[in-house]
Amino acid sequence: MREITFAEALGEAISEEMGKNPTIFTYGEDVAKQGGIFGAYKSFSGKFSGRIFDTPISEEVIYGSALGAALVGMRPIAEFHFADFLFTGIQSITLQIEKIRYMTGGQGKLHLLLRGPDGISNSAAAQHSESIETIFMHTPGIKVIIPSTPYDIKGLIKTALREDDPVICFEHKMLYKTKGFVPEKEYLIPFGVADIKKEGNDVTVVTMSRMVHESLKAAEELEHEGISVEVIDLRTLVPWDKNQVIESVKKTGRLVVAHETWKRAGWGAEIASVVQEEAFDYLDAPVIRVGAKNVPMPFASTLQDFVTPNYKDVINAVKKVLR
Amino acid sequence: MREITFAEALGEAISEEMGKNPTIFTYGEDVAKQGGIFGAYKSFSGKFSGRIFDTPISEEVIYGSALGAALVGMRPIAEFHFADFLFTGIQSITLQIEKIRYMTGGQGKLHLLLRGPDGISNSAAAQHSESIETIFMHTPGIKVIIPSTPYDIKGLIKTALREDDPVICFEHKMLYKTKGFVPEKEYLIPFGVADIKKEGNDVTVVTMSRMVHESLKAAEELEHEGISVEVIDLRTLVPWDKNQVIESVKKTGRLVVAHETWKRAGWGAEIASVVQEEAFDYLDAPVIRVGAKNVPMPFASTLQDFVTPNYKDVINAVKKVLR
Amino acid sequence: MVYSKDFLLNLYKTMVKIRNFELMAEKLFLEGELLGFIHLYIGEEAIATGVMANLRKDDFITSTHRGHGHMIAKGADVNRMMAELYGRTTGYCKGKGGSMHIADFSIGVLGANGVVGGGLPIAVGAGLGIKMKKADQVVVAFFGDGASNTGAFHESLNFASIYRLPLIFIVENNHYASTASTKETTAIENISDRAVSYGIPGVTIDGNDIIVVYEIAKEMIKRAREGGGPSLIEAKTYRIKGHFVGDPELYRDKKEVEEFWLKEPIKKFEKKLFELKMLNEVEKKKIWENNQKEIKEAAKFAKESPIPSNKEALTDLFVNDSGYDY
Amino acid sequence: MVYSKDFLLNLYKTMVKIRNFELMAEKLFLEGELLGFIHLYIGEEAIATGVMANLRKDDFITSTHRGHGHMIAKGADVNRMMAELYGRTTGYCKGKGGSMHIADFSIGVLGANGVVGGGLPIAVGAGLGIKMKKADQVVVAFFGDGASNTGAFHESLNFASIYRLPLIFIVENNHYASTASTKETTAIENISDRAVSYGIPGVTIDGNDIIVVYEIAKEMIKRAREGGGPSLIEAKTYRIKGHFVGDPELYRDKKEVEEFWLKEPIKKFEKKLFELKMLNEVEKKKIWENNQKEIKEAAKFAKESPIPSNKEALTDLFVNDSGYDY
Ligand SMILES: Cc1ncc(C[n+]2csc(CCOP(=O)(O)OP(=O)(O)O)c2C)c(N)n1
Ligand SMILES: Cc1ncc(C[n+]2csc(CCOP(=O)(O)OP(=O)(O)O)c2C)c(N)n1
Ligand SMILES: [Mg+2]
Ligand SMILES: [Mg+2]
Repeated sequence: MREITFAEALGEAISEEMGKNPTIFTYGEDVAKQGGIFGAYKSFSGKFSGRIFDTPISEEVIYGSALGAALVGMRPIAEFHFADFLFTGIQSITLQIEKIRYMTGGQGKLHLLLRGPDGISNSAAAQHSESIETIFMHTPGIKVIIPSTPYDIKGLIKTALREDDPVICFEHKMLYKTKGFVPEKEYLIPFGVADIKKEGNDVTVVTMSRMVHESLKAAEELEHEGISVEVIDLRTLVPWDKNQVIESVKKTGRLVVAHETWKRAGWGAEIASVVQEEAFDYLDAPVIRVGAKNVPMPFASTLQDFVTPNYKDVINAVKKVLR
Repeated sequence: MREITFAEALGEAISEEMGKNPTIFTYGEDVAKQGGIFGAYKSFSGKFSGRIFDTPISEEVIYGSALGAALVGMRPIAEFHFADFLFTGIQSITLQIEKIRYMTGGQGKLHLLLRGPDGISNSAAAQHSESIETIFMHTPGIKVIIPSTPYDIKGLIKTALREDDPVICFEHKMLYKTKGFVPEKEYLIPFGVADIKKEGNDVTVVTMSRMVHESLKAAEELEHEGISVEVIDLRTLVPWDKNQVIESVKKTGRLVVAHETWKRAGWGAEIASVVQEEAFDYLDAPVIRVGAKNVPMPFASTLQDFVTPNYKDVINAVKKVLR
Repeated sequence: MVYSKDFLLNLYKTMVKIRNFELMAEKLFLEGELLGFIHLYIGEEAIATGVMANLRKDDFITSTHRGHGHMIAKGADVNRMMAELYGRTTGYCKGKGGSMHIADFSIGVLGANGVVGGGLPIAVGAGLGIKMKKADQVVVAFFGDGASNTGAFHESLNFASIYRLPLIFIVENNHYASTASTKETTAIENISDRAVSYGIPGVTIDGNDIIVVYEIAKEMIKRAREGGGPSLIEAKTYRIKGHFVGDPELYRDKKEVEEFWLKEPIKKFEKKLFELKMLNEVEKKKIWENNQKEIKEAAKFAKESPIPSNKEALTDLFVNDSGYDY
Repeated sequence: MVYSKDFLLNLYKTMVKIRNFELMAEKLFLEGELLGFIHLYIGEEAIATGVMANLRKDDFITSTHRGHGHMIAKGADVNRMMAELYGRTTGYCKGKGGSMHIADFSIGVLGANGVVGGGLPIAVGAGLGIKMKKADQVVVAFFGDGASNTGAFHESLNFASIYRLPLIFIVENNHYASTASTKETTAIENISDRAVSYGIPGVTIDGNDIIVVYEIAKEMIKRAREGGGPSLIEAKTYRIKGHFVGDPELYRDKKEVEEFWLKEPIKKFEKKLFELKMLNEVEKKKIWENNQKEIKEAAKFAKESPIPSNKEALTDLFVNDSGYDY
């Protein structure tokens, strides 16, 4: 199997689907000429003439127009530049995209994809570092995918582009350049199916995105100490694979949930709450959450490092649940 | 002590503070001529000439201008009309108000208050019924108060109007006309101090806003069955009174968290997660959450009732944790 | 222009239908039959009617919280509309939407909208989709004077202009945005002047004169359909009733309202039809009576329709909801 | 107008200071000394300098992601600025903000802003506050051509107009918004034409001519200070450097950039000063060398300043953080 980057895998998924389905088109700020803000569209720049274009800085319309275009039969992919800027147009998502099908009694299919980068990078500071997927788990009406590997993003994006429901995809900035094996042959990854990135018996770690890699690193270190960690990558947050998580917890009796977004009222709280509710008798220790400290992201890299969770925090959490 | 309505108590708090502090002014859509969207400003209409005014439908500026006005030394109260419409201007809150003090290394004091109605009413449907306080608990940088009685709102709003930090206040639509005792004498209620609305020994119910009343009703019914429920009204969500909650759980060994907002990734998950983490050994049963079903709010009143939690859901949850 | 009697009477009938629908909705609400918010289109009927007379069934519109008139003029079924106000299973949204969310995608109504300005980005998207499909449909976005002060207005018009989308923006300037008078909250007299900001045609017209509305809309729709791009039409009118049914109307003088009753579009058009001898008292009476009957039957249909069952609340969010936790 | 030599040389020195600061920031970034995003103001120095020459210390400005020039012209300390780019405790934000969030409330700089258009509502609020206080300060909101297509622009100008706030909106039209050319994303040629939508004066000027900038700003600031309300000034300029340091600049022709180097504001002004005999080569050299030294020292100061300790991350969110769970 060949190795390609996360950005390339994303580009392949979109390009393959665009090749097959003429209703797909894609747009956003700095999408066409730059090939996407982190270069994901570079591989097919110039290929789908008229179907990839740059827009003004008008987020409410970028997101809202995806809804309108879907309603007239197209399948738009709108890029959100940075997850932070979802806030400048979020009513188009939370009040429109998420609600219109339900409000109209099931009229229409909202085959649209919103996608773009989130998370930290090199000191991008408070307005360019956020991960806000929890908001879309809380407000009902959109499916949320957050891939962690080239393999996963290709399969999930391809699925998203054949879904009839709205999907939002968060791509961690620090993942775009990471490499991984991706088959040449076509494959799809269904939503709601977690991937056990590493099997283990002592503790379950449920995670997504960049924190999958931190968790794997933690698991590796812990292995040296004789602690066997199972790392579950949810891959999709709405819906999320409750069954696999609970199965794993029944086996290990211990759960850590790790995400980069703020710990307080982050999605880790949902996972923890559901698991303690549904597998109470299996838990040998409280569920411990790993997340960012509850402050805006500071600029200085030492401070960014301090606020943002990494593998060490996962190690500490695992040790805590083992106490 | 006299009995006044929630709306009147709110009006009194604002009017008393405006009388004392000339830097306070208040504005928003339908604030001046109508006396606030639910009439809270009626009692002092015409009183503070020039300091209460109506604005265009421009939410990003309504919220963002509160920040600017605070930075030049004023103490604005901006009304958000319906909590749903926070989404149309939310970048001014989540990206600006919440972050600017931190990002600038502690420059400035953001004495500003955002306030307005949230929650269900008589079939206002999906875009006029939301409670989105969880978002402001998740994104750090604003204090969140959600009073449930005339007494509480008066004391909390007065505190808010003397705070040097930004505060957002959610007022449930169905509470405005409810009555309660409010002393004539001035009092303040500090943030971060929960109120035990009813003492009990068997189960702790942590709740806020309209669900406080549903929980009290549930407690009353359960009393007849010999079940003693302690109802804790957090009153402020950021900060929230972890100590009192944990103390109570240590006593009862059982916890239900009840809120009107969506159950999934709602703030109940945060409370549940913290409590199971910090009081694991005291819990005799899993923490059970009561919240809205994870759909937009439907219009028909039967459906609204079905989706929205009420005292019966609290009763069921209490019985569940007692099993 | 010379118009056929049929054509003009159809316009008249549509306006009458809207009026009677609204009067019935008002009555039912005041009787406690309906819940939620009802925003009446009374006094503004000429706009929806005049514009929609130029649209094909496969053209699209986006509407507002004050949307009943747009729906009816675009061809919606009043039974299903009324049933939606009642929150019944036979309603357009199976009772899940209510007045502010009625939609009928099959006739191009992409939804009323409870968010002021909320329909504009959707309209832009529909226009974008049409352009990508190389189809010759058009989209009409209706919105209020209040909406013209939202960010969505600005972003939408700029967006539509740069891609030359087949869009007609129609601002219904009814003098008020809820309790706020337009003068007080809108920096300029004529909202159509804002077209300058987008390099598109902008025109202010008497929105109570259905023929004027019809003609201007015709021109701009033709332009859009032929690839000429978007335009902005400001139709001046007046919201004769309260902002919503039950509005105490503390913000305006009764006199002002009375004055505008004299200029309301149906009477205005009636006068013209009488002058043209296309309508007389007998015919008029018949039209109104027939329509009142139709509306009464709609109300009856609605009231007698089934109330949705609880499980209905947990459907329609997604096409494919496997794994979703309601 | 006749200007004193002192006055003109001060303008010149400020521009030189901005230029050298930016060249140093660029160099340091490319050397890997700095992190985050750095957006250079090179080629646009005349705007900040010309406008700020009209402001009092107690007047306010809101700035953008491209904010270094605004700060320096408003009187910020280059040591503390440079320290902020380095993320050090001596920086304006104690290292918590970085380039995009530098602020100095004590000299009226209400912050750079990483959100395009994000400063506009804040500026409106400052204007509103000043009006409520009945003070005679003014607020200048700087923003880019790209920002003029955001909803925030529209809402802010309308809001400022209806309350006649003491605001001057300055759009720095530098031909690009990131990779998008202004032509492509903005429906009209002159953004100042958008003033029509708000009933306020709008003017397009050569933003590379500092005297023109100074004079127009003077007029509009006087107007605002005297209660005349807001105005919109479009200063046309060109972003000579990439959007951010490290930009591959795939979206434009090198030739275009070279052409604009010839029109850049410092050389343009220099020529004038030479003609007026207010500057000669020797003096010029001295000014540059002095400034380069100052900037070098700022870089040294920054680099030698302490890195913030971890506990610094958990302060400054609130004035009163009792009970807050970090
Ligand atoms: C974003 C948003 N803000 C506020 C409201 C509350 N609201 C509903 S209708 C309305 C006035 C709308 O005025 P206009 O656009 O002129 O339409 P009209 O009601 O006059 O038809 C307001 C403020 C809303 N629905 N959406
Ligand atoms: C709301 C928002 N959307 C997108 C971005 C990403 N972004 C940063 S700068 C920029 C271009 C800004 O262009 P302009 O306003 O003309 O300012 P200039 O960079 O030319 O000075 C973009 C798109 C952002 N920071 N904020
Ligand atoms: Mg109106
Ligand atoms: Mg620019």
